[in-house]
Amino acid sequence: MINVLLWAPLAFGLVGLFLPRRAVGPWAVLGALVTLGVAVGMTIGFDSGDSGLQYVESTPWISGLGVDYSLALDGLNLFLVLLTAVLWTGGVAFAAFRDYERPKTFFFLMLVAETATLGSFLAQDLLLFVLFFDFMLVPFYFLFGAWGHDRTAEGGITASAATLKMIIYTLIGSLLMLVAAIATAIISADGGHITFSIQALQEQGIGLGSQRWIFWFFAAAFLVKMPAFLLHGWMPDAYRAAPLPALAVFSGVLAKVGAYGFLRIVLPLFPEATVEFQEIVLVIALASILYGSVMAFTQTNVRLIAGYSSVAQLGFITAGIFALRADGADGAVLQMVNHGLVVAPIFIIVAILLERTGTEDIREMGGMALRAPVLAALFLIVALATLAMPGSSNFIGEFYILNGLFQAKIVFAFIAITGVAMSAYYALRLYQGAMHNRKPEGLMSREIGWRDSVVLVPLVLCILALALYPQLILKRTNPSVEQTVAKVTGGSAPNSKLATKNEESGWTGYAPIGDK
Amino acid sequence: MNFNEPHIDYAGISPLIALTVGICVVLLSAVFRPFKRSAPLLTLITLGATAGLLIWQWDDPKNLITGALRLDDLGISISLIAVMMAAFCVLLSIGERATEEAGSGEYHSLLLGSVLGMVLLSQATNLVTFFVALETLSIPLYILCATNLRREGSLESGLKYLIVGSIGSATLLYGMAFLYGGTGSTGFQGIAAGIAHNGLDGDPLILIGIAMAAVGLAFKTSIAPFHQWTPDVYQGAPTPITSFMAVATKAAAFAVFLRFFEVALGSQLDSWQPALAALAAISIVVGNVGALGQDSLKRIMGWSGVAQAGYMLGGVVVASEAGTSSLVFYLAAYAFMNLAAFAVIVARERETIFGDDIRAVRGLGAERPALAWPLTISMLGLAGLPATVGFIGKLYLIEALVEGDYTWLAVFIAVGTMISLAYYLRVVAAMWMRPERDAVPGGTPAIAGAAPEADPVDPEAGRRWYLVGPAVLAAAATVFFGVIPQPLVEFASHAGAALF
Amino acid sequence: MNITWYIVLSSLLFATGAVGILLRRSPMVILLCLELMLNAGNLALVAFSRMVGNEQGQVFAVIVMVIAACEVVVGLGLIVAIFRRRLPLNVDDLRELRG
Amino acid sequence: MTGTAWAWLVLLFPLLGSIVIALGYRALPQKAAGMIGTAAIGLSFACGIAALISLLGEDADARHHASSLWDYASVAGLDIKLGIYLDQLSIFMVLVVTGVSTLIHLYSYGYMQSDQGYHRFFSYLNFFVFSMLLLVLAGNFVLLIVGWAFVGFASYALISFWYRRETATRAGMKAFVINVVGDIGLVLAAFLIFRELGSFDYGTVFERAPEVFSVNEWSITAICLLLLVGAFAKSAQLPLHTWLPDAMEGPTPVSSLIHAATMVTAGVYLIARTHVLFALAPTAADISAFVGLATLLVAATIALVMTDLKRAIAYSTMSQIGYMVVGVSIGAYGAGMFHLMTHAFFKALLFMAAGSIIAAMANEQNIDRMGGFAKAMRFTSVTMLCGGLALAAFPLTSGFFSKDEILAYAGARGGMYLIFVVLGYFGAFLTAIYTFRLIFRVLQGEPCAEARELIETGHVAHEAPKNPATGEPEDTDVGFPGPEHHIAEQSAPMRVAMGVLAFLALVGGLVQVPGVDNVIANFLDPAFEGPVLSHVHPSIEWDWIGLAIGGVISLLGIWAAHWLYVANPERPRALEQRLQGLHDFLFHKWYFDEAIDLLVVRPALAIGRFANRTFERFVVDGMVTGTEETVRSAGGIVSRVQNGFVRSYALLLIAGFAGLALYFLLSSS
Repeated sequence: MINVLLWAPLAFGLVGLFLPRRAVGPWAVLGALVTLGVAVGMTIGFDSGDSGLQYVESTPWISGLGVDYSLALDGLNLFLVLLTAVLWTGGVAFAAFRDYERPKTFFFLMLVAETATLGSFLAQDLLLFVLFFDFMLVPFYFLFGAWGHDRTAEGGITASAATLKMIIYTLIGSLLMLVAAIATAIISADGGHITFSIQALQEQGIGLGSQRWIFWFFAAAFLVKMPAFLLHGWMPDAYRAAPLPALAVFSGVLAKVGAYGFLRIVLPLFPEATVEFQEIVLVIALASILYGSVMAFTQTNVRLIAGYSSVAQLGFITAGIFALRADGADGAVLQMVNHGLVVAPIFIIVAILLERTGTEDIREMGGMALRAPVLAALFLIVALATLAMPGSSNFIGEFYILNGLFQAKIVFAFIAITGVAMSAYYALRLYQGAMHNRKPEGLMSREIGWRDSVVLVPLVLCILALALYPQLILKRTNPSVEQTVAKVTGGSAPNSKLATKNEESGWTGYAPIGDK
Repeated sequence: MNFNEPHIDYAGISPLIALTVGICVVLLSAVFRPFKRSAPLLTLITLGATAGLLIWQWDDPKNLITGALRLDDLGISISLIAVMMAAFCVLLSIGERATEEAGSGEYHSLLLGSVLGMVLLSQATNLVTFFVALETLSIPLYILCATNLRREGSLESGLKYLIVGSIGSATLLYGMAFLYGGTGSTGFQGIAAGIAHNGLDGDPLILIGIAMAAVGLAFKTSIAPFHQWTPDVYQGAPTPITSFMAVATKAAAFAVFLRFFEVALGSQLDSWQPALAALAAISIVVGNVGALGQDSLKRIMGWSGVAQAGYMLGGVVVASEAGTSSLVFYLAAYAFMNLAAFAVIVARERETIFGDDIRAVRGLGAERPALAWPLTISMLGLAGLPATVGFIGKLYLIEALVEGDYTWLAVFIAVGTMISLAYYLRVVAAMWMRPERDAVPGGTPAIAGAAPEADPVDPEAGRRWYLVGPAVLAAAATVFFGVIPQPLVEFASHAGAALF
Repeated sequence: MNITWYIVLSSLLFATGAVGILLRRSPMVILLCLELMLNAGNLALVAFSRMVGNEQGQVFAVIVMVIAACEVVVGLGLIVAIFRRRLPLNVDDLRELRG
Repeated sequence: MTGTAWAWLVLLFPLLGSIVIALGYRALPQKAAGMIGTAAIGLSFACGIAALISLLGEDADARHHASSLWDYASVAGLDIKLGIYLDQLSIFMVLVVTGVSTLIHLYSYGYMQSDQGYHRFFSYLNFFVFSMLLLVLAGNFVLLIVGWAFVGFASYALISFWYRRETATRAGMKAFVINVVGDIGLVLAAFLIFRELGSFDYGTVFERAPEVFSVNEWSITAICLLLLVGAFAKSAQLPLHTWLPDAMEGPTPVSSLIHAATMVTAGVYLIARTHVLFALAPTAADISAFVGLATLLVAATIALVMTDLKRAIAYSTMSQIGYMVVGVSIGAYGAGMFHLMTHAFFKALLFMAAGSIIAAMANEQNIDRMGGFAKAMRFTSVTMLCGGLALAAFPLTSGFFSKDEILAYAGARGGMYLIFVVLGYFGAFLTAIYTFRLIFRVLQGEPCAEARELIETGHVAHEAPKNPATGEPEDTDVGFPGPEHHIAEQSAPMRVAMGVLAFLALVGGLVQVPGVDNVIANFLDPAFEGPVLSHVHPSIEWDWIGLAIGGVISLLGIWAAHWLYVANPERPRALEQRLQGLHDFLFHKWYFDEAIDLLVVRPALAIGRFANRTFERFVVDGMVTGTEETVRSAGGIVSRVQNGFVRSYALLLIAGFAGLALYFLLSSS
């Protein structure tokens, strides 16, 4: 089952290479749909009460090096896998309705990318994770480079330069992570049989001395991937170069792998280091929130507004994880899914706008709501979800995150929450810029076609459904999350004030004045 | 009259015999008209026989010729790599200008000679055999590099290689003399015994000897700062020869590197480990940054070769079974990846007027997928991206390094790999993407075929089975062992077990 | 008489060869200097062989002579080839390959 | 059916209405949309009545029920249910909201008829009512925040309803962002409550609060102040009020419903709802009271000079809400809610009348250009007069009783609270003046062009409408009354709505005459049975004395207005000349917008620009290009060393050897 989930996209992609040009698009959609079906099936079959691994699959791969081929689902990755399947279906379908040059290669790469991404979510073997984590980039390298847009005209750089920048930047972290992963296995094996199984490594654990540098090697990989503040240098160029369907899934899913890595690997494997560096990471997260928001409301290129808003969102997610409380982490996982679900539609909408207006600059758009009310409505819903409008699932995500942060490190929470206000501004600005105000002369505003609706409406429906019942995710996520967090906090009950009230949490912590 | 004849293990030396016979046959074939065209075939037969005999000897280690050679899995595996490279080199040489220039028979017999040297070297356990083998390996290569007499570059590379190479050998020889003087033996075991017995730890003779030997070996494996011949020779030599020596020479030299340092100098670990580690780090950096600005694909391969040698040296540094295995594994991987790359380069060299300039592969993805994919895969592999054998190789090496407490060197490898992406991916981008910056208008590149001594352009080269075949085969192997590395790991671990 | 002198002499030879290679431009002379270096090795081998009292060194030296001969032959061959291509017999002018 | 069941229905109908209208925007004919919208609200009003009846069926202390549908998001100790809380307070609000909304829907049915965005309008309007009801019925703080934000969004959507007006969209954005600031206050308050009490649920919170907190403990004070941030943002109290006047960009029914009757009073409701907490944090309560007082006065003074009809009324709204805030903050909960109700009546009415006039003026809102509508539009002017009297607290009108009861209560608390009495009455005086300034300027005097046209032809026709703010021609695709306008005179539904409200504005106060009947107070008081303040009650005598004073003051005010604007109309000009500085100061609304622009907007943009132009380029990209440059230059060096001279290669080789040899010799000796 889980193998089918992982390899189905690749299989379809390979077959697609031998189909006639016209057939390959629908075929790819079919592949994505099959994968989605399997994912949904597994979600239904998932036992929400169980905090352990489910659908476990494990066989030795390179016995000489102690690497296993082991996959599994649990609360942490279940919905990320589902998200991947959903977004890829959307992205591939959206692309299938358009004609790309060299379509066979294009869809092949798209599906390869899906397998790689699923792999990095499913992998329960540290090295397998690293492998997929690095491999994810390869298809996107080609997608961005070969089907991307050159920006030399507007003073940017060519697609191939941008994508090169991206892959080098992101691999910096990944390669260090490879070293760190191997070091982890060897240190914890010390002399004995080397294994990379995350489960096994959790039991052994390693000394704080080595935890310190290993932590940062992993953190580097994950923070770059997100990207976090100061490490986002690759993002603007890559986002402007990327072809939009690919960008939708890229920004919707790949960024989450970084955050997911923290939960899956860093917290349980390096608990002491995590606690030690908690505040440093939180500072980075806050910087990402503030900087991302500020940049987002000064940009005029629609892609970059979305891109920088993701930086801010990933900041929230990181902060939630490093609140080191169950509610914060729950919120983080929920928010990963939410953000994926909003950012992908945004890029699809951007693509639609681009086709109508021929520009990506919001200053040159406007007034489209009149002729395209449905498009406007969909866009509005997405925009409101993006700004974490209370009543949206995103709000619940941020609420949990910020609550966790508030209970753990009150000062950080107060700073972080200003990001919410800014998000309100840039999200609305994005919507208004495209849909409201005067329509520039000669700008074609047309209603969304049924093809794109087929792609967009289901995604928006997902957003609405989650808005009504976020518990769907939280309930299944929570057991695993609590287990993970417990590894760090040493199992202290993470609910309400009791957990944090008494413990000493530094100047940023919350110390009640006057005792009751 | 009777004398007690020495016991000769003919089985053990059968590969050497096969090669020697092959050399003579091929050489003679050039003389007799009817066999004029048969040199390549004969060479392939010889190589096939050698390979067969080597595999026949697999997994039963023994000393040959009173301990002058040791036939074990390390030697065999390295020899096999060398033989394989030679075989593919023969294929790539079909229709190569150099063969006509030098005469097919001579060309191929020289090639076999060099292979013979490599097989010897991979088994040498004695300073004398070591030196003899090394020269048997090198001297034919000096000539082969220069075989494309029409091209100034070819001659220049030959002479440069000869001069610098001889300095290397001389240094090595002098070092050997000192070692001999210091320990009173030329056999590796004897040297080890000598060091152990006289306890001459601080003895300057031995130390200088080690230093000089290290220089000689580092030179052959093109470790910085003894690497400078590499890019020039790689670029100047006929491409099939480049592909051959890029891998085979390294392989053989690394084999003896391992034997010499781990058998003869095993007791001196802590004196030479840091030095070699430093050399490895240096050549990782030098090789990778050197490749950045290059436009000639062969040069890029040359520089990258320097960097890769740096990675591999890590396997020697840690002086452990894992290290040896990982080194052998990496050599095998390196063989596949290089082969794929060079096969494509040869093809494009003959197809286009750009020679080995990077412009020769521009737009290859659309034009010749059958060539573009192998080159892409090999580049990704050399860059160590997952799903290629290159990734597993790096993984193997790094694991060995971390185990051997050389994590910092592992980090160096990681950093080096990052830099390397910049030039490997540049080639990939040239094949699949719009030009990064528009081509320099007009002006044929230094080595471009448009020069008067142009090699004849063969517009169909991109479809010849003997070029596409190797490329696709090697690329397939690169991916296959990237996904199912177990067999290759087994192979390598055998070799590793041989020394420890 | 002490072995040191042999070593000193051989190292002087070696150094001479090395310096010669660094200073002279003509391939011929460079080949000669290479011979010098190799023979320095030979001298050392023979001397040491006397010192340690086994013949391995001497055997080695003999073999080295053969090898040296081969190298020279190849070298000369190359020089001839270059000469036939009307290229200057000056190693400093052979620098088409660089960078 | 139980009360909560009815309450769920109350929520259901508006939501359904909104969705149906939205989805049927192509299928449904215009009238149908309007009818569905109005009907939905009417039904939910009916359900509200039903719920009230079922509440009255129980005895006073048992009149609070919680009910929840499903777990919304409750893991890891946070227990957030989709739940409502029904008690006297919430049902009271429900009735006020649904009641007034129904009338305003009715009014809009006529008013918006010629507007292109008819469906959109009613869909939004229904959604707003739903959100408002969610806000008042919410059973926990999270759901409260949801409702809170929903009304904020609805108000945004309706303010920028004519979305091709730059001014409208900008105003909408302003309103939304300021309201989000309020939301954040609430969210933080919720976190703090959760940290202290471990729950978001009203019942649990109000129950535990007295046990956990000691009076004026810093944490409870912090909670209350954070709540106040939310309340003030929503209720346009200083300094978060600047969005309200701009919100007048929206269609007039919106101003009347959202920005007069219902949404803006949410803050008052919030304070009343959390009275338990405020009772524990008197300091916070007093701060809130003083802010209310300040707003009351500032807004009144500004309203004196506003020349834009709707903006003037908007400022009066602020000022009236100031009264309510004072009321609920000093503990006069009953009185505060009572004033909330009466204000809903007469202010909604005033806006409707204004709307009718503005429609006649083709969106012209400047009172300097108006005049003489008394004859032109009888009905409108009569109803406007009713509203004005109530607002000016003319004796026996609704405003008369409600406003004075607050002040009487303040008097009863005595001490510091006497300030509220004095200044409150002063505010009342100003109120009377500005109210009748408007009435006299608009209804009396020389008829303006439109008025004359109306008198003569009985209807008005205009050229294409212009944006009064910028003067650019309106883009009529997205709406605006077309050539023929809908004024109360000619549209039955509008007349009905205004008639009913006019009646309520006049007599609505009689439900709560001190000493006679205390319907509202008696009904609400059980909900406010707090530990403190419940004993404070003004005596009947004082009540009547207060009423007397109030009456006199309002009469004085009206007389002053008459003396200024009717008896000798040149006087105001003269005054403006004389008090130039003061006038400018008031005319620029005390320069609040400028201040906020200077302190918040500009810095934020400056930071953004810095980040964009400088930081991103030099630091972030700098790191990339910097490393790249170093590596490339290193490559340059290497290939320069690779100079092709074989002898230099030899040199390097030998040098390398020397280095290695040295290392070995040194390291081992």
